[in-house]
Amino acid sequence: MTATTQPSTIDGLAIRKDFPIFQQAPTEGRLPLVFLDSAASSQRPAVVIDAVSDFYARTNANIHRGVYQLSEQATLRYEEARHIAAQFINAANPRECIFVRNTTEAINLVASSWGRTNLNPGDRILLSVMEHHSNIVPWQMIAEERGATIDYIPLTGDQRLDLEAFDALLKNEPKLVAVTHVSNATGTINPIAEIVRKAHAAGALVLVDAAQSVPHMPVDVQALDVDFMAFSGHKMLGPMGSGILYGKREILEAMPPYMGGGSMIRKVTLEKTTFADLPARFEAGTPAVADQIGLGAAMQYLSGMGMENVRQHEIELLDYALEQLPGVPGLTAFGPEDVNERAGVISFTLGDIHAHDVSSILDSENIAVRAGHHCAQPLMHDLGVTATTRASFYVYNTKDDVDRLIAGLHKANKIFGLS
Amino acid sequence: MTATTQPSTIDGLAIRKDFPIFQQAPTEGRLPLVFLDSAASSQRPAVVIDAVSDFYARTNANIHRGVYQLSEQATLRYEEARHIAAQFINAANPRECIFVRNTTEAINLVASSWGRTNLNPGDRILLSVMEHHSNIVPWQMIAEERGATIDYIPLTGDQRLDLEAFDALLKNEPKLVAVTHVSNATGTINPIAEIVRKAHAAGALVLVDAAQSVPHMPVDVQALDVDFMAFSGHKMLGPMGSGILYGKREILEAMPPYMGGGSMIRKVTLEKTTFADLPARFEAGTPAVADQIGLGAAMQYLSGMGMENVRQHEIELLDYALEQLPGVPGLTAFGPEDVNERAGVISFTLGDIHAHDVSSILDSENIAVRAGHHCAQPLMHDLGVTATTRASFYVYNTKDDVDRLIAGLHKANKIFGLS
Amino acid sequence: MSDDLYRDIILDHYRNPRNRGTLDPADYSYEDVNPLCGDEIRIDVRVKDDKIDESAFSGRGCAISQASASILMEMTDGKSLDDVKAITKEDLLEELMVPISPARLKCALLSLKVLKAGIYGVGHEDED
Amino acid sequence: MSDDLYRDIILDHYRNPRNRGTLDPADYSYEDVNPLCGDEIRIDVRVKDDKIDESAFSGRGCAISQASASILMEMTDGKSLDDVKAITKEDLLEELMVPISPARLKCALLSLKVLKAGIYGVGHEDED
Ligand SMILES: Cc1ncc(COP(=O)(O)O)c(C=O)c1O
Ligand SMILES: Cc1ncc(COP(=O)(O)O)c(C=O)c1O
Repeated sequence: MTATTQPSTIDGLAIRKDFPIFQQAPTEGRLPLVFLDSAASSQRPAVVIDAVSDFYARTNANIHRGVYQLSEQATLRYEEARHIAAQFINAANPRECIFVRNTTEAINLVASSWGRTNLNPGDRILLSVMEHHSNIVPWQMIAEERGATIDYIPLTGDQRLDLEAFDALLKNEPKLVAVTHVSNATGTINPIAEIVRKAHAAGALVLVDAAQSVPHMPVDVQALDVDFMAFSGHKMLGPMGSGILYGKREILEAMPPYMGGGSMIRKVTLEKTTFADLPARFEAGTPAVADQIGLGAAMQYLSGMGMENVRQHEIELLDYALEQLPGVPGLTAFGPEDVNERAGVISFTLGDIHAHDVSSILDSENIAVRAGHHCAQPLMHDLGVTATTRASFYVYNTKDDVDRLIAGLHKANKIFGLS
Repeated sequence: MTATTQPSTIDGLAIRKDFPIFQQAPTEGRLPLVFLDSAASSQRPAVVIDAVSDFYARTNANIHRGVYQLSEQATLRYEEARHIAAQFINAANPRECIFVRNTTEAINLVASSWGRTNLNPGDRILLSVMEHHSNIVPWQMIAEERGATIDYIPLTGDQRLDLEAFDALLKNEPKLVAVTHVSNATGTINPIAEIVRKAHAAGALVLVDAAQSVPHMPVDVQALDVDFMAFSGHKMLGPMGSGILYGKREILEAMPPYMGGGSMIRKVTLEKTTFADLPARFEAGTPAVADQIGLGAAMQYLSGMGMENVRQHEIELLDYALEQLPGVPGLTAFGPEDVNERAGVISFTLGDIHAHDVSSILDSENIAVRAGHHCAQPLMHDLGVTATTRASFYVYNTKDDVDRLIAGLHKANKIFGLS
Repeated sequence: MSDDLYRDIILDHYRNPRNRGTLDPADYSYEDVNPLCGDEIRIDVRVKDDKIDESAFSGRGCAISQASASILMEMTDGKSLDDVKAITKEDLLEELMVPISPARLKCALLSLKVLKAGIYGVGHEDED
Repeated sequence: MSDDLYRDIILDHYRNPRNRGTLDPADYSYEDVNPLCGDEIRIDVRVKDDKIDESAFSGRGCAISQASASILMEMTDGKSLDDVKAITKEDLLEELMVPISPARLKCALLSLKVLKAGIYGVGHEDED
């Protein structure tokens, strides 16, 4: 089932040495931490934490407008981070990378700025049933304001996009298709290149929610030909508060600003304001400079490992887990079986034990997993559950973590008298 | 001229020991740093930098939705920071403190959410000529969208608000008055309590841009009775990426969400979404948890010194500088002369030397000041200049810094052959 | 640590809930969800002489939220409305007899929130 | 360090700018501001036989932006339009003969940006 024959060069245990949180002694009486919630937010290596501290300790100043040395250095480091980000996703131009707080802000920016100028009554946009709330609610808000209609691509039985239904829905001539690259709730990897090709042929732009893909696999915006792409730094070893909205230059340039304020203007008078070029036009106010520099450091750290290797490492863990988990009585796992169509995410239910109870019992073993609707209530509804328990992998995980998880699940069954 | 007879208990030189940036050896051949640009962004003490690192190294996880210990601790610390913020500005309820990236985002949130639901064609809003672009551009954008009209309170000859004109403009029955507490370009302190009283009497809400007041003096939202107040963490020793929008609870509760996404919802279906209560309703997506925790640490550090003392310290520096500066040939300083109506900000021109040139020459002495329009182009226009040089003070400044500044200005005069 | 959470009382109420069901008609009915985890609780109450005559809860969710609803039904059976209004979070947590961590508080207290919202009318909102 | 910035050539051009003024009519006119510092430069050009016949700049700003405009006028005087289009940032910076720090680059290069935008037409934008 393994995707390639090359084994991963990544040793999760060795990598943990780079992460201060794994060096902490566990609280009195608790086992060592097994962190299986990276899909919610990853841990951060010392190089990232230090990049942030170091900025504050050495080159801290506001950027762009300062003539003095500190401000100059701060500006250079901030723009350097933008260059690193552009390289990381192979953007044609760093100006196409707008710094945002997170995926959510990126999508809201597009919904608000592009949506308010391009959506008219009767227009349609196309989402999918597996979207994270961040890629649903902004569209519902702007659609209601503009009188537009939202269609949703339904799912197949194993939680993949129903591509035939997609073809049919394109006949509605949506102006935009906004889909996730990887589902945070099931790990499903969507065929973005194909979706983009078809959407473009039907005259639609495509926004990709890459919150769960860019951290875990090589992603090339030019190869995929996406029009917009959004992702968060905190899910890829970077600081919370960092993130990127990628947009094709000519599309971004035609969009009005999102927030107004300092740095995004060309000239302000009492009557009228003209706006700056990209990327400043979309970065009003003092940005989270240190956080974005930290994101640059995270990307360099990941590039050092190689994103192919990151992906391969997660495939190996996934393979192992999908092999072992069926041995747990009562366990039902969702998502595609083929690891080539799936990222390192496993969502499951355990008999009739509620996900929160499973998660609390795992926590008593110091195993961190997520329980709930994963901000994907429509998907939960589609699965016929209110909540699942989710384990997700990253570079610092090992097969031992999977073994600890499985032991924890057996314990949950025992407490609830199920085995 | 000093405001109170109590001398400040703050020793700027001693305080520098808390700030790593002042412990750095200057670049080869440069003098020790004199940092006079805190109005743009302050420096940060080790307790703040460490609060951020420590979060990542010990209790890092996404908040709110996690059942396991790390996520629980992260959530507690995040909400603790909100409580600290509420205490710092004396908000009646922590829910009235929304975490935002910066002042700019806070004002855009209000302009977009409150503005889009409350402004109708023909409605008026009232700003002032001394506003920062962040408190102009968002209003211009929403006014244009909604067909509303903006009036501007003009200034007196010494850059204070013309309160008679204000009274007259209130007769236009604006729905909102949005003014700065302290001008970042001239240091003018506006009589907010009086402005609020009059505005409320005229039926208007009041938003206060407190970016330059909350960091430098005691501010009590209940005593001032403001409806909204915005400020940035990075100007008050906190991390970039942190900040607060304060709003009265009943007003915030009546406002629609700003951004849509995770955490701000009650229930999402494909057809319709209902929204969470305060403050979650306005905090879509994964917030900058570590940054906001760092802001809490900054507020505790400032409270430890006492905001009265901070203010007194800056008055002393201002007093000293305003006494010395007239000795520099060609120097024209703007803003009120009375230090009781002025924060620790001095904007000036030096003969016909452009502010950028002054600033570059000061930089050669390792003195960091700001040069330009200070994101207040309408104010610059009012002053009849394109740019000023600005020195601004904070807790780590000393009279020696003022002396170094003055020596630097003499040097600029010499280079340009003016004295 | 969390092992303590699943003591017999919780598991017993979870497996054998008291007053599970709905009442139609009812004098007070209210339902709410815990937006963070999706737990749902609905409580119906019939009142006689200002006292709770009959009550029932329905919904779905974790052992903590469901057991706590069941325990709350027991606590309030036959109580006057004023007494019910006077029940504090602490009172309910005490009855649960297990340590509730901050992340699970909302689960444990959802039923009380729903019951009070029903009795006070929808406008009421608890402080936290 | 920055002392070097204010060498005689800069101060000379700043104090005694070449071709300061406006031309009306002109074949190409363009103006722009440096949004970060508010420096303004306008350049008017008259062309004869595809060569710059006359040029003038106006505006206000720092010594660097104004001196650089003045130096640019000297550099381009009598040059063919193709030659002017070929002038790179590095060419201009070299003529300035002082070290320009990153924060001042936009000041130093504003005049070149304006001149090229005028000649290419407003759509043109330089990469950085
Ligand atoms: C008075 C005033 N308002 C608003 C702002 C904008 O602050 P920020 O860039 O942190 O959003 C500033 C700072 O530049 C300011 O001084
Ligand atoms: C697929 C997907 N989209 C969007 C988001 C939202 O990310 P953020 O909270 O960083 O804005 C997430 C993370 O929760 C996600 O997994």
